[in-house]
Amino acid sequence: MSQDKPLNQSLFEAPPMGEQERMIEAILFATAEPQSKKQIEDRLPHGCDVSEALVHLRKRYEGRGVHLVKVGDGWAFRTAGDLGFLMQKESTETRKLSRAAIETLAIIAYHQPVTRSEIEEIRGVSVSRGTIDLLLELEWIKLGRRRMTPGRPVTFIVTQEFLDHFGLESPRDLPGVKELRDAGLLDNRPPPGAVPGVLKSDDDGSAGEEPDDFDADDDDQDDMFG
Amino acid sequence: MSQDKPLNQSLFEAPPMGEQERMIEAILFATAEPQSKKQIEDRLPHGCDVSEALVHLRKRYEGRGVHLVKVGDGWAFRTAGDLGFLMQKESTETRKLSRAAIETLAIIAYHQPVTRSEIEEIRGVSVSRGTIDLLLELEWIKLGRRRMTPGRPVTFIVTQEFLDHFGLESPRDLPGVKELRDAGLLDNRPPPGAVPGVLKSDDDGSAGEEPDDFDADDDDQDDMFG
Amino acid sequence: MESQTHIDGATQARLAAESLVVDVDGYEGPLDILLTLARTQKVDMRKISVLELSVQYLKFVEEAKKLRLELAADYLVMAAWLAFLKSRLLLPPDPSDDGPSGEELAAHLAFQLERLEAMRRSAAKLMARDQLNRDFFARGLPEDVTRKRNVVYKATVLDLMQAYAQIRTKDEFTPLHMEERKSVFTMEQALERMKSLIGHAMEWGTLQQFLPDGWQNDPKLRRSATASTFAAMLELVKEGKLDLRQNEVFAPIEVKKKDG
Repeated sequence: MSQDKPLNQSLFEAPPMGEQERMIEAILFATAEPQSKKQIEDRLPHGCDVSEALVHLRKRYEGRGVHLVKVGDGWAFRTAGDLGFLMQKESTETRKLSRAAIETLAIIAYHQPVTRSEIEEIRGVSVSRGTIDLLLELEWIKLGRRRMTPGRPVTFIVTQEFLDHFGLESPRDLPGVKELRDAGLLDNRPPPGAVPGVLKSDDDGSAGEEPDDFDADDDDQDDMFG
Repeated sequence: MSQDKPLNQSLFEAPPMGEQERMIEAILFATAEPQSKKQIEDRLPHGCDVSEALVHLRKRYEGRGVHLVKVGDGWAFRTAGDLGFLMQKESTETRKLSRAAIETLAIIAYHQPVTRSEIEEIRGVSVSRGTIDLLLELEWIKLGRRRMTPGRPVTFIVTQEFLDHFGLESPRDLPGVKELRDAGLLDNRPPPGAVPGVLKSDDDGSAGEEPDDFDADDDDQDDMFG
Repeated sequence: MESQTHIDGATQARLAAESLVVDVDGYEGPLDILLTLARTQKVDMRKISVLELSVQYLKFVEEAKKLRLELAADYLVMAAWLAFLKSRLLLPPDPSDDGPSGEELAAHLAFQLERLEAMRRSAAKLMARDQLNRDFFARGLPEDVTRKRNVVYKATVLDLMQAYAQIRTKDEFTPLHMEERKSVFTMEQALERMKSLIGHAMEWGTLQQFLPDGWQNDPKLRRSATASTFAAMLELVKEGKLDLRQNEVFAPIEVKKKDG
């Protein structure tokens, strides 16, 4: 990007830390989207210590009306949660999600990366195409890697937008995630032997155990997401 | 400040000044438009002293990366003036010259001064305005003297920038056709005895050998380059 | 009011099942129903009695049948499976069967219910969090970063020379190519010529004798005429009009009109 600074740039020393902090403050104030360290670094003069400056800056805004928050690998200023009532005019009506969509989202967040048939196994019903599409459209989920099992099913993971929306630094900060893990409820536990209907095998989205129409759906998906 | 408040409001105490500051900070951060004192007041709990809070808040941001500024009768956060450069993202893209451009440039370099219609004659296709403009913009070519023939067409010659870019001391440093052939850059088929019109001697671009119809074309050109 | 107090346990269970059945559209499949039934046991999900749950579910399916409600296939599949599970749990294990035991199957069902319950709770907790643009906000007036794009064009002397060489090559050799055609005696020409000469070839004669005038001395012209004349002769041999022979390698090629 802006790497092509003149060669003599190394002749200039990095600005003092206070100045670096100011610069990052200005950059993050000016952008609504979280910015990664790399993105910030690219815009600062050579030799800046973005990590350290961010630590200082975060501290500076502690207890203020605006906070510096970490979102995935990005950083952003966000208003303090307790002051939301002041911003009624700004608040946007979020689409009311169906119970299926909310559950599917939660399952993806807690179990990611997770295949569609794993979601179905957990919910006990098939997941409609529309539900997945809606979550993709909201940019709260995206495709992860394909699972290396027969059929190579796609997996879903949550996005930075999801983390930003729910004020999470990482998926590890999901409420109760540790308890769930300790209780073994996030484990992939294959059912013993043959179990009928919705009770499918956990660890693959292989075609074998699914009704045919699921496969058709999955094929469509492949087409869509290449 | 505490004029005409409703009677019952005195029952509720205004939040402490630090809290009022936080609230205004959040409001001005999140709103898309500068907010007047009145607008701010309307959003705050009763009894807040917006003017005083703004004074504190403005002071707090003094010397920071963003400032609290008055815009008309509204208040807003803005990037500190000295950090405006951070809001520009420079990117450099290296592109290859199009074949038309490199051929045109080569002809100008080898035949200068040369008119547009001579270039077209040599290339065998017309030269687009964009190609010439690009080369002019790159400051690799410039206008030479007008040809003293009917229509007085403009000629193009290469510039000092051209020589600098290509590491040449003078246009004469460009290897001639014979050298090109010796270097294997030209097909090694035996040269024919007679060379038709357009193939002029390498080291001069004299006008003497041009057919008459160049001039007719050049009339049009003068209109274009005026 | 009063009548309600007289309702016995069995009726209560029946009513509960009935309301479930009537409301079956509100449920998301058999697992959802099972979870609802499990909650009526009012115990920790880990201590749930799968056997009792199976009985409850089968009763629910019975009620649905009585009410002549059509249940989707997966509800019936679950009923069949639970009936099977119930029998496994009640009967002593069959030593010849190496499939999973009733306890294992029951444990897995309990796990599924617990997991679904946990996910529901987690989903609720997630949605209860402060949300962007509802409880907290991003910068309302982002300052656009102006993008300045510098385009650097790259070209080297070599590019320049190659481009020029290409133009010059094109110019130089187009006319030459046309000239070269003059020193070529084409096969069409040779065939035309041979056809007119065939009548005279009653005796064996060498190929050389058939070359056109003016093509014998210049080596370049002779090569071209020899090649095309030979090709023309082969063509005529194929048509059965000529005989061709060569006594040994590199010996002269001889030709004569085909007999008869």
